[in-house]
Amino acid sequence: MENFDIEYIKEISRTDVRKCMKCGKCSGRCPAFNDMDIKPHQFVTLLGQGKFDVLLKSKAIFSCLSCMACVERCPRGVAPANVIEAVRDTVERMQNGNAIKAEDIPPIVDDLIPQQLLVSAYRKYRK
Amino acid sequence: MQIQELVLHKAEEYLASGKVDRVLAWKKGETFYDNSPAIFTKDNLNGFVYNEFCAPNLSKYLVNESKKEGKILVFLKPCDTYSFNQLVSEHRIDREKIVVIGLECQGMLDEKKIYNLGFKRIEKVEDGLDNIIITADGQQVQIKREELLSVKCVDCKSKEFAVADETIVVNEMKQPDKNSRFSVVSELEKMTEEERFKFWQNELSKCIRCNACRNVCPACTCTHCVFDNNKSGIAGKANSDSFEEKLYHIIRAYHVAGRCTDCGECSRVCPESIPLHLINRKFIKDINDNYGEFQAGKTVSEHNPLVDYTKGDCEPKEMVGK
Amino acid sequence: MQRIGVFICHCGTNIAATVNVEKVTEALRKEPCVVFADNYQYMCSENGQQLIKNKIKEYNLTGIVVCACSPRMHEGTFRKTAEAAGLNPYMVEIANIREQCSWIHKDIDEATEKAVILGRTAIAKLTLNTPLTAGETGVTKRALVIGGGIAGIQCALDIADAGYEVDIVEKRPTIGGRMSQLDKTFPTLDCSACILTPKMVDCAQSEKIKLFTYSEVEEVKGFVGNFKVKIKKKARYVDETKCTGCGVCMANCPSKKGLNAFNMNLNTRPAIYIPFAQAIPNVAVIDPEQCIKLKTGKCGLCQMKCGVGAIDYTQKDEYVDREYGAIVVATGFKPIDLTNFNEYGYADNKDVITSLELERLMNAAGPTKGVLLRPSDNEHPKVITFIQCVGSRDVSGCGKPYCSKICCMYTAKHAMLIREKYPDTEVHVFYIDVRTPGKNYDEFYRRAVEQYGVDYIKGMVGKVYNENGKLMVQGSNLLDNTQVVIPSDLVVLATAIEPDPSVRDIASKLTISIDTNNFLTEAHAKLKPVECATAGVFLAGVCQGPKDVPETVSQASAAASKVIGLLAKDKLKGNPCVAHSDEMMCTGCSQCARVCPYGAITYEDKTFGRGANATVRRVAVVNPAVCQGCGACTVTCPSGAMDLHGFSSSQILKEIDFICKK
Amino acid sequence: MYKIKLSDLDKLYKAISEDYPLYLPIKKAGEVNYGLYGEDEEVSLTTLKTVKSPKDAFFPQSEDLVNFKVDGNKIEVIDVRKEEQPFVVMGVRACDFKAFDVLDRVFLVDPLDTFYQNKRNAAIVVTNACTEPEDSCFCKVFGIDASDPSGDITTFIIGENLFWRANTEKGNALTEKVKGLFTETDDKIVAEEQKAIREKINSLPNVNLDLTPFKDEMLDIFNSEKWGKLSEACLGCGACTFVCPTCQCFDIRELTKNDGTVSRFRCWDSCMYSDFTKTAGGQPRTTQMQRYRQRFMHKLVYYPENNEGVYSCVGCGRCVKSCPMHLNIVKVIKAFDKGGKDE
Amino acid sequence: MQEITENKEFKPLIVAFCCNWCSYAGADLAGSSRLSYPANVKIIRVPCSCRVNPIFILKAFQRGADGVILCGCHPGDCHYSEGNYRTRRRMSLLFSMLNYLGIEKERTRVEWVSAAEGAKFSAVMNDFVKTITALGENKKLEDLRCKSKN
Repeated sequence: MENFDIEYIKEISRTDVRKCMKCGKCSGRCPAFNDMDIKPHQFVTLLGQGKFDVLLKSKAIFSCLSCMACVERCPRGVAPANVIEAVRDTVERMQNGNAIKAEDIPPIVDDLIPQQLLVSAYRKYRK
Repeated sequence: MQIQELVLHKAEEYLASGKVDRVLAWKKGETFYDNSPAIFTKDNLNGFVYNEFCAPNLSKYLVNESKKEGKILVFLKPCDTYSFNQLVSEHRIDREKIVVIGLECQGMLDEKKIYNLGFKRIEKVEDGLDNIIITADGQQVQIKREELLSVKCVDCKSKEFAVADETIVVNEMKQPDKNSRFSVVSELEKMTEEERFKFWQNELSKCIRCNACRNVCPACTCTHCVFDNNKSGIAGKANSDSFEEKLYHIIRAYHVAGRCTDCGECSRVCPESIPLHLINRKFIKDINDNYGEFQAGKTVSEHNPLVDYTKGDCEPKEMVGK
Repeated sequence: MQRIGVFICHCGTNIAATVNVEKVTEALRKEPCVVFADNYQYMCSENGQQLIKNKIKEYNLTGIVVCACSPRMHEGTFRKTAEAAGLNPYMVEIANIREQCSWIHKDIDEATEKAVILGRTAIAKLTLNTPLTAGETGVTKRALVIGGGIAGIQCALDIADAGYEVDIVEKRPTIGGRMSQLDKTFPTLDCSACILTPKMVDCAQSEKIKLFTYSEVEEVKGFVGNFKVKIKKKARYVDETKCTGCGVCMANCPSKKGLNAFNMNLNTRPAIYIPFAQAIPNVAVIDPEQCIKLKTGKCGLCQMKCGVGAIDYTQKDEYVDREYGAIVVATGFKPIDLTNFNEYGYADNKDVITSLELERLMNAAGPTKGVLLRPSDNEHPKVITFIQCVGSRDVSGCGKPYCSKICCMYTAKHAMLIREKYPDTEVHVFYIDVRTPGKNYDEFYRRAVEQYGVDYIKGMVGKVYNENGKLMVQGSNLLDNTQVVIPSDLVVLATAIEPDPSVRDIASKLTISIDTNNFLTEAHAKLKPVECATAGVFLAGVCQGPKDVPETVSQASAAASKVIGLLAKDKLKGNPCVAHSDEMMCTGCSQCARVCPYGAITYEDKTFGRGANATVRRVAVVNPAVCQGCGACTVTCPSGAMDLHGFSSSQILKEIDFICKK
Repeated sequence: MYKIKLSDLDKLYKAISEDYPLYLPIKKAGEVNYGLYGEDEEVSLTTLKTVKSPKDAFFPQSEDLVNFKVDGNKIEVIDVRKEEQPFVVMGVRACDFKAFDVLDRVFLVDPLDTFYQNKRNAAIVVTNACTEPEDSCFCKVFGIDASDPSGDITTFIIGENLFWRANTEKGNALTEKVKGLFTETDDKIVAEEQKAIREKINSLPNVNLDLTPFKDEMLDIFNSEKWGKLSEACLGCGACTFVCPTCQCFDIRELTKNDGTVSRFRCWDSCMYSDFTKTAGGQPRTTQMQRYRQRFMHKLVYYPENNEGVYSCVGCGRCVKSCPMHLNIVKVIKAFDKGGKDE
Repeated sequence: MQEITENKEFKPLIVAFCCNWCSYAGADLAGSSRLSYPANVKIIRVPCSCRVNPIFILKAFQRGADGVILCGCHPGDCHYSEGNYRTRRRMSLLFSMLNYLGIEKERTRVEWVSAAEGAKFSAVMNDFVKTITALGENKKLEDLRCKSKN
């Protein structure tokens, strides 16, 4: 059993939040901004501050579209979406992986769905 | 007409017309193989020869010969022409005073290989292109040319003339297989460091430091070699320690790196048959693999991979042992 | 046999605490050639130097070894000391027993042993030193300034003011540079043209200044004090001496569709043109790509209309050879290309513009005659949004990692000017940080906020998109944690600046090093900010790093003072540690010349021997004034004919021997 | 006279090497040279010509002479000579054995070369008759009988056997030690083989060279125009001198060791080298022609002049095989032959 | 560093060639920052890394050096603008040749150390000493004649 803590999120996010210069471009670009209780830039800040519990309680991890716009636009090479994904994964893994089942996939797959969305969808639904 | 006569005719023609004063070629020796480089004049063409035992590369003699009065005609085999160009590039010979006649070469022979066949008395050796006809011990045998080639000709780099004012070619020369040239180097590269060290220690420990490899090398034309110069800090005459041999051969090869045309004379003349060309060829292979294909002496050029560079060159650690 | 003195410095406790200086003294005293050895608390002090001077005289020393700090610190000091005592300054060797010994080792025995080895090695090297004398060269009393912007202009004026000749080479048809495109300047809001054009005129009128406009540096040879430069004067197709700048040709030119680079391509100009009204020289130039006559041979209207017969379609590029003692590089900047930033919609929307374009839109001499009209429909914009840090501070690879330094201030300037001229306009500024260090700078920015009511939003814009004819600027407001969308009429991008691309070519011609962002590298970041590693070359303006007008002018004057200091000398002393070739060993193979980065090596045919034994050989000759002493040639030379004074092969080999001595 | 099966030779080598260091022709990386016997080494006793001659045994290519240490004004001289232990050199051909005589006349006359002398005295020389002489051999010209070399012991390889004959006290002593490996035999087979060898030698191409001009016309030869042509291809390398069994020139050099001790050593030098005979006063031989002439004049004229007519060439033919440009002493002798070609 | 203290018998001798403008200054900075590296590293100052002749490197090995490292300015930063580019080619070829002759490739190294990289200089030297200590004595390229007999 893995040890789920702030370091775990930092590690699996594979991004260095210290590079953030707090410009807010991620949140400026985010299409799901209004649906998020914690905004993309706050995810980065909170991870930096080590606020593990606050992150875990976030509802926003399930409203993030994983569109990666924030990653694309970040001038400092930080990847907020990776942080959100990492929090999401951590939450999922702490719940012992009750993700979508393989046999449920085909009916909902549409040729135009981006792979990335599909993968994150496995984790998002069936909370 | 056989090539020998054609070559002699060409020499006579040039000398008679007064277009040249001297001819640099080969002279017949006492037995079937021992031809030596020689200068001929209008009055004396005795012993003039061109056959399968004319391995010596004549280019280097031009360093001194082209300083003398008058014009000189030189006969060069395809591989010798590269050395010639390289020497012109380095301002070592005066191109204006030289007429270059390129000669057909089907690969020169190594008399040692013939003796090693076990004949007691060798009477005659004739060139039959693909086969060599040997008359010895009262019988005649044919041996495939490939089996008797001089070490310098085994992996011929090219049958093309890099330079020639005229050429004499009777039989077509087959272009050598380019891939085979570096095969032995590649095999050595595949060995472990220990195996390679053993191989070279074995080979280089034979060195008697006679300097034949250096003195025959057309790229070694220094007025005063560092190994003879007491001020250089590495002067030495003896193979007194295994370090000496390595130092000598590494520096010798390094000093000609990028200028060595791979003529193979060093290996041909080594009394101890050390495969010195494999050292030079490693430099050539590294240059080709890392800095782009380069053949020294292909043209008269300022270009030399050791004086050029590109900003994207690989780091030493990326090249060493790869 | 040399007589060597060894002086071991305690450097207070810096050395003495970890190195047993007494032991070192004892050990080194026994080395061959050493006739004197002693230690002292501070060798570099007045007393320490006096000790050295005394001992040199007392023991009739032929050379000294100082075991002390790094030679980079005090080699010069001790050379002067030796010279003052009558010794050749190059008979001094330093053993670095502080930075490379006492400071990095803790164990006294270990450090002492190493100090002895380093001392011994220095002594061994010194035994092979020879007295060296630096060669002297004259100084051409003229300077070259590359670039005719404000940096180049200021620099040239200062040099001319000191009484030296100076040439400006400017690639555009007029001097003036970027500053001539600006409308107002912060923080005083002076009209840019009003303060720049008098300086341009001064340049034109100065007897000492010669302008080469529409010209480029083709080739640079030589060295400090003696540069030989080939200047290419591009064909103008207009005789500079005849043209009066009357403008008749421009009015009559039928080919009027050329993009006006001076106005940031916001409007057009004829094929024959004068960049702007105050151009210096006020002379027309024909764009050969656009001129009908030059392209097809038909037309020739301007030539017919020109009252003074200045038009000459047959003009060719001309080359001028000039000599200089010093060179100043002031090649300036350009805004970066915005193709990597499609989120701001610069390419798709005419009303998304750069700040430099806004300067032209607000300038009375600009395409809108100073009335702020947006490019798409020539309407007054009512809502204007500024986005800062576009391409600056960006390590993602799209932009530049550095801060462009000037954007905060000019954005505040723009916002303020707009609010003043058009009070009904709403102005928003998205910012990450507002950086305003500088005299009266922060006050200036606060005025924009407090007095002019400019809306500063802390946050960055994520995207700009067009919706119903409005530019929707979507960004975050980090202070209230919201995402805002501002429907705007005009969006202004505070675009990052980068060195003018021509700088790369100039750098390689002058062998100046360049950093990863294409800025030229100064000789020392703090203490030699206007000098270059290449002697005799100086830097001014943005080519060295982002800076605003006041800073540029300061640096230009600093560079000028360095140039004046150089030109004031009649003779320059060279570095005697240069290469030299032993002609008895040289074979003339030419490899050394091919590796010399300074072109210091030439060849000559030399006769050796006499009478019948005479032979002519080609040998290398090193020009000691050009050689910088890198030693590349010494390794390329297979015969070992090439060697380096001060770092000779035998010296280095001896150092190796002594380091390895057990 | 004894004999031993060739297949048992390994036992013989091992037996000898138990008591003495044994030097004999060993094949390494394709070439055969004299080397110290060891069980892993590949002995090649039948090789007619080793690349280098066995002169290394007494006059190594590089040899320490003396060490000294300098401390301030004091110089400490350290003698590095060791007492030489007896050793065996086996497989020496008649020509090479004769070459020892040539070297003796240089090193064993006043001033005596003790380095050489010690080794020479310590050596037991086992010679080997040449059952298969080659085209390049011309020892007969110098009166050498390749079928019957002397030495402390003479061996003959005939058929499947090696025949062994002790000639001296030293030889007898060694024979006693290894006698167990031999079977006794008479010398009939050997005598027959010797006859056959002599016939073979007589049919070689270069056995009738005429040396008389070198005795009679020394000055004419020295001043001859022919040297120019003869030497024009010479590269000035030292291959011929370093493989030569009789060349005895050396240079003395020094090397500073890591502890500051200076080692003075000698190493072979070659009269073909451009810096040979170079002194502070200059270089008396400035051209390769002069150097080339010197080498052969020394072999065929000067040396015999000083040594009762003994030539310092033994006709081993190594230089004939090793010269990169195929120049050699045979060509020189023929060039001055009265009936020779005019050049 | 740990290995070094463990193996007390063998302290390798390291010869480091440093260019005057970058790496020597980097070594100075390591010194003024008190960033230690083993005392068996000895530095030879050269004007530019391109001054280093292959002969110097072989000579150091002859004299018993166990490792030779060459430090210069980062490519593109050469004080003489292109010296280190030449160094890079020369040393690549030389080191490749040494390895071809069977010399351990770890014994030779080129590192680019700027005047600002005192920490790097120290780290590089520590690492190099560690590597060479693990590799053991240089037996393949030393000159036995230079060794004093014990």
